[in-house]
Amino acid sequence: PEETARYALLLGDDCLILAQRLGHWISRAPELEEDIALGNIALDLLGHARFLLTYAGSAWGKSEDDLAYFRSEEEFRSCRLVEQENGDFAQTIARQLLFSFYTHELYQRLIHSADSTLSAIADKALKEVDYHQDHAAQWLLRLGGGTEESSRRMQNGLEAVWPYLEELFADVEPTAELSKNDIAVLPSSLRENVLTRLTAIIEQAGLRVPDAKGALGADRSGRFSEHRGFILAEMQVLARQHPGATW
Amino acid sequence: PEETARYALLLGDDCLILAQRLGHWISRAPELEEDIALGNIALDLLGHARFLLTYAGSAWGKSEDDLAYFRSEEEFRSCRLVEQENGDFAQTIARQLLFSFYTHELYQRLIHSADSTLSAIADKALKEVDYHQDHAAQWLLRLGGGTEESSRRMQNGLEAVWPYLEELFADVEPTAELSKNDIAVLPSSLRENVLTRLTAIIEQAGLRVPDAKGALGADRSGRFSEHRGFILAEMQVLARQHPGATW
Amino acid sequence: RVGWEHFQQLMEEDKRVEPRDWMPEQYRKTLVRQVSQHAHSEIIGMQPEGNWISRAPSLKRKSVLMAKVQDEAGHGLYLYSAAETLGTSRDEMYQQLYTGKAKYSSIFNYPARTWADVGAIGWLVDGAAITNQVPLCRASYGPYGRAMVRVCKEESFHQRQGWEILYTLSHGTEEQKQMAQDAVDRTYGPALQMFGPPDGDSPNSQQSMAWNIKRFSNDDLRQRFVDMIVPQAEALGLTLPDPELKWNEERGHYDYADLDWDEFFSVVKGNGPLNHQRLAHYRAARDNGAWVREAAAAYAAKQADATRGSALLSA
Amino acid sequence: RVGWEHFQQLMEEDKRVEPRDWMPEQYRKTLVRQVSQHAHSEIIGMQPEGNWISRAPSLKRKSVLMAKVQDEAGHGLYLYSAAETLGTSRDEMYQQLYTGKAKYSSIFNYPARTWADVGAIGWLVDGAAITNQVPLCRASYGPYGRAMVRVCKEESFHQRQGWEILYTLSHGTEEQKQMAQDAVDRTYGPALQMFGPPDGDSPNSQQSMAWNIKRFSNDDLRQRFVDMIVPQAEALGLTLPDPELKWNEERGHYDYADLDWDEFFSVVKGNGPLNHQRLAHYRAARDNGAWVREAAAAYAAKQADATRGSALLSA
Repeated sequence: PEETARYALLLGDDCLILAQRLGHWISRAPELEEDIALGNIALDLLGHARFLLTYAGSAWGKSEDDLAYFRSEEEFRSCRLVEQENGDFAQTIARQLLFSFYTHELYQRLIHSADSTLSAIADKALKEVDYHQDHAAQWLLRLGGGTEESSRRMQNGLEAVWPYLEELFADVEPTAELSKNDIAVLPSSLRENVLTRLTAIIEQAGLRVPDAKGALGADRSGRFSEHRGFILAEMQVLARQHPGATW
Repeated sequence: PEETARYALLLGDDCLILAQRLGHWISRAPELEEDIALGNIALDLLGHARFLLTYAGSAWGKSEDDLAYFRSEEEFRSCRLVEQENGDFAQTIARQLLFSFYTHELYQRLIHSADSTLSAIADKALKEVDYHQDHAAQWLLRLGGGTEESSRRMQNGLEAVWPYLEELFADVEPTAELSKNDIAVLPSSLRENVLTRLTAIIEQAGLRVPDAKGALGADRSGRFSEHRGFILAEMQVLARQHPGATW
Repeated sequence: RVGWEHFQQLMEEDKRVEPRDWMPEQYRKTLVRQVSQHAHSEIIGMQPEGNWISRAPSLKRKSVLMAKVQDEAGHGLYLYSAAETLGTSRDEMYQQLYTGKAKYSSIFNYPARTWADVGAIGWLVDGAAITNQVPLCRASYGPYGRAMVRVCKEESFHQRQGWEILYTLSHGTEEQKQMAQDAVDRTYGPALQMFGPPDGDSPNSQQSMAWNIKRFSNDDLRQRFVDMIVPQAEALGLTLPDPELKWNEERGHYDYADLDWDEFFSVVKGNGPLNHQRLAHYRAARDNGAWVREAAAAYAAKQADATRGSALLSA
Repeated sequence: RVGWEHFQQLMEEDKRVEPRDWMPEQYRKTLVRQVSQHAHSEIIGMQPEGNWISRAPSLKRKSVLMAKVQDEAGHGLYLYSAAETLGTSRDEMYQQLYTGKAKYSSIFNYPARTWADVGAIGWLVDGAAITNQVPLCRASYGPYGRAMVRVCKEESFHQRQGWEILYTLSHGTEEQKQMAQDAVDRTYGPALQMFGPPDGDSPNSQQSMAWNIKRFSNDDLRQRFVDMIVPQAEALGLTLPDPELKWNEERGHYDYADLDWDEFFSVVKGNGPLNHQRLAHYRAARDNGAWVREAAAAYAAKQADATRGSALLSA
């Protein structure tokens, strides 16, 4: 259960950090409908994070808020993809595209987890990720096939996030070990399907699949990124000013 | 001395927050020479802040770092002008213009303070502010008289910061009281000269003096702004993670 | 003449005017102004609370806050749609807000300074909004009234959430309680001013009431609101910052002190703490999104062409 | 032929080549590439440390760090100027960096993850830079050699500051000491790789040495650096992350383990942790500043016209 908790935490951190990043778009999106759409996706992701962190915390007698607000930068296990800056709308869409295609594949498989809680969380999340995937893909097509500027920006967006795709498929622990008992999904086993589907949609949008290799440091440790500290400084500031308080 | 300390703190907070804002430009300026110039100004301001905070802290047995890193948002006394976002280069120049013209006038008068420390600090700072003033004025002229885009942006920059000019001339305490003993300079007494000089240079640049009145809330309390919390969250995060540590 | 008589009859029978009905030009103008201002207020109103999404102190609060700010975007959409039925396009209304020509509720020119302001906005600002809006559900213009029904349902939920935030704070640590009290002190006056100037200074109210758009005067609504929040404040354990506030047995209402109308008009005129910031934030979002909207339009046009093309081929 | 003989003579006598002197095209190309790469490294090198300016944990450290990053911009300026004397404009060099055509020191593709990295960069990265650069003060090309003299003076100051940061941390709390050790663990390998590939894999070194640009081989400089930092690490109370590191009495040098050259070449090729981020940061700064540079140029042109105009009038 300790291992399972660490796995749930890793999955939950991805959702939490991405929700934090996306939340910034609310009141800043290109169109009112997108304030709502990105807000919805952020809310869904925050929901997934809460399920996963709550489940993880149950192994240690900690609440979701203990884990979200009182862990240090070193203790988070988010991947670098979700930590990347929003950039322009195209870069945000590129990040969404990669993450939603990855989680869609992941949750589809995690439904069959031997751990019934993880299976239930995956089941609930999958329906929502379906929409996230569609949202990102539709915008990819629109921006890829819109104007010259939008196509250029969308390509740049893909280039910006692509180096952080491989980390999603790295067989880190405890995931690799847990996959032997069918509790977790082995990350490397997701790679082919995700890449095939990403390649297809990117080509359909008239864009190039970036040729960037995975950026060095695919271990979710935070050692290979400069963003996490800034994200947490802002997210945790109020909670940490009032340790022990109820909100 | 308690009152004098609070006055020094108020002056110091302005310099500290502006240095913090300006520091962000280093490695992001339009030209290498400007990375250096803005860095120089930020360094000067940080220097002034350190003198003033050290002097203020001496009244309470506190160090400059105690005051910079361990006061809350409510305890800072910075004006809203320096808290405004960098915006584009023009907005940063507009903010520099107002602040340097104000401090130039202020320090010129503070040299004659009955408090010998404040007088010495003002004397040292004045020489540097001379350059800050010139830097801002030169850019104002260049951007005002450069291209259509630069003139439009420079005007927008002025509009963005102008509402926060009046706060600099508000006779808040302890300043007003201390001015009676010639320790402090009465803020309202600076207004006419600063405005006259600002008007002249803005007109020389072919731009309009904004007609915005002072924004409500000229009391340096922080109650009327949303920026200070974000600034401090980032500035203080590391120091607060290690209370009592030496660096 | 037929149109005019029909309109008069609808007014007399207190029935709904629908988009297809003839209506006096001034009625149309008044409504477009009111409904679009209301929509703009929802949009600008996203900013003060949005400011706290990234720093909300618990995941539950973060989630509730995100949902709330998103609801405000939704309200904006309903209301713009209602205004569009009067013949003004959304882009035109956006443009009026962008250029600063259009107004929005002045209270959003004040900052959400601490987390407690999120509570105070929910309790007092949304509370005042509901008091104002419940009668608007019966506004004579059908699409507006119906939009208000949806809005009101969600707003009362928001008010409840705001009250809960303050309740938790006022029962928390000393610092939290102080934070809550400070926020209420800051928000109370501007919230009471949301009903608009005193009846004597509100020249358009009469006509709006004659047209069954407005149902109660500014001062009546303000009184109703004060009467509502006094017991709520007591339940919160917080003080409303008006020493003259007391029950008047004779009137059957709470008396309250005069508000600072000089400040109010000054903020309306642009001199509030954040007028410039709010508009600049909105403009930056529009400017940064322009290329996206262009791309979406270009893509839609290409798709439409392709569809037409294939329709021709298969014809 | 005269030019060639003169150049040969300068080489033989180990004297300086100056911009006005004839020089072989390949010598010029080699120097432009080396000097501009060096300049680019200063520019991109501002980013990892710049990342900590806003969060430096004391005002004194903030001040020292700001000054240091600013010095790097200054070094960039000297070096671009030196390269310009070889006939390549600054804009052209900027463009090569912008498009990703030009290289810069690969170590800046690693993040400055904690405050301790600021110390480790100062001690190890600037330390390696100095070891590399001190001999370059005698480089045969005059402007380059003179620029290096100025740079070296400041770099040794920076190295000292980095060492002090680490010393303070390693004598601070347990957490601080761990932070320092982690940073050294991360930085050691990439810092040793700053001298370039092993001599066997460095085909251009021979020619550079023949031209009196380079004075020592990569491995010689690396050895010199290792010999320097081992006692410094001991003084810091920190461990260098190489279990094979030990004094070799016979050689009179420290032995050290092979470095991970696969990683090195992979990072050079673009697959380091932050290659994309570093370039994107640089590009964003250039893009956002384009209108400013245009405005400055337009203004200068107008001023020049006005001056010419009044010169004509007074003539």
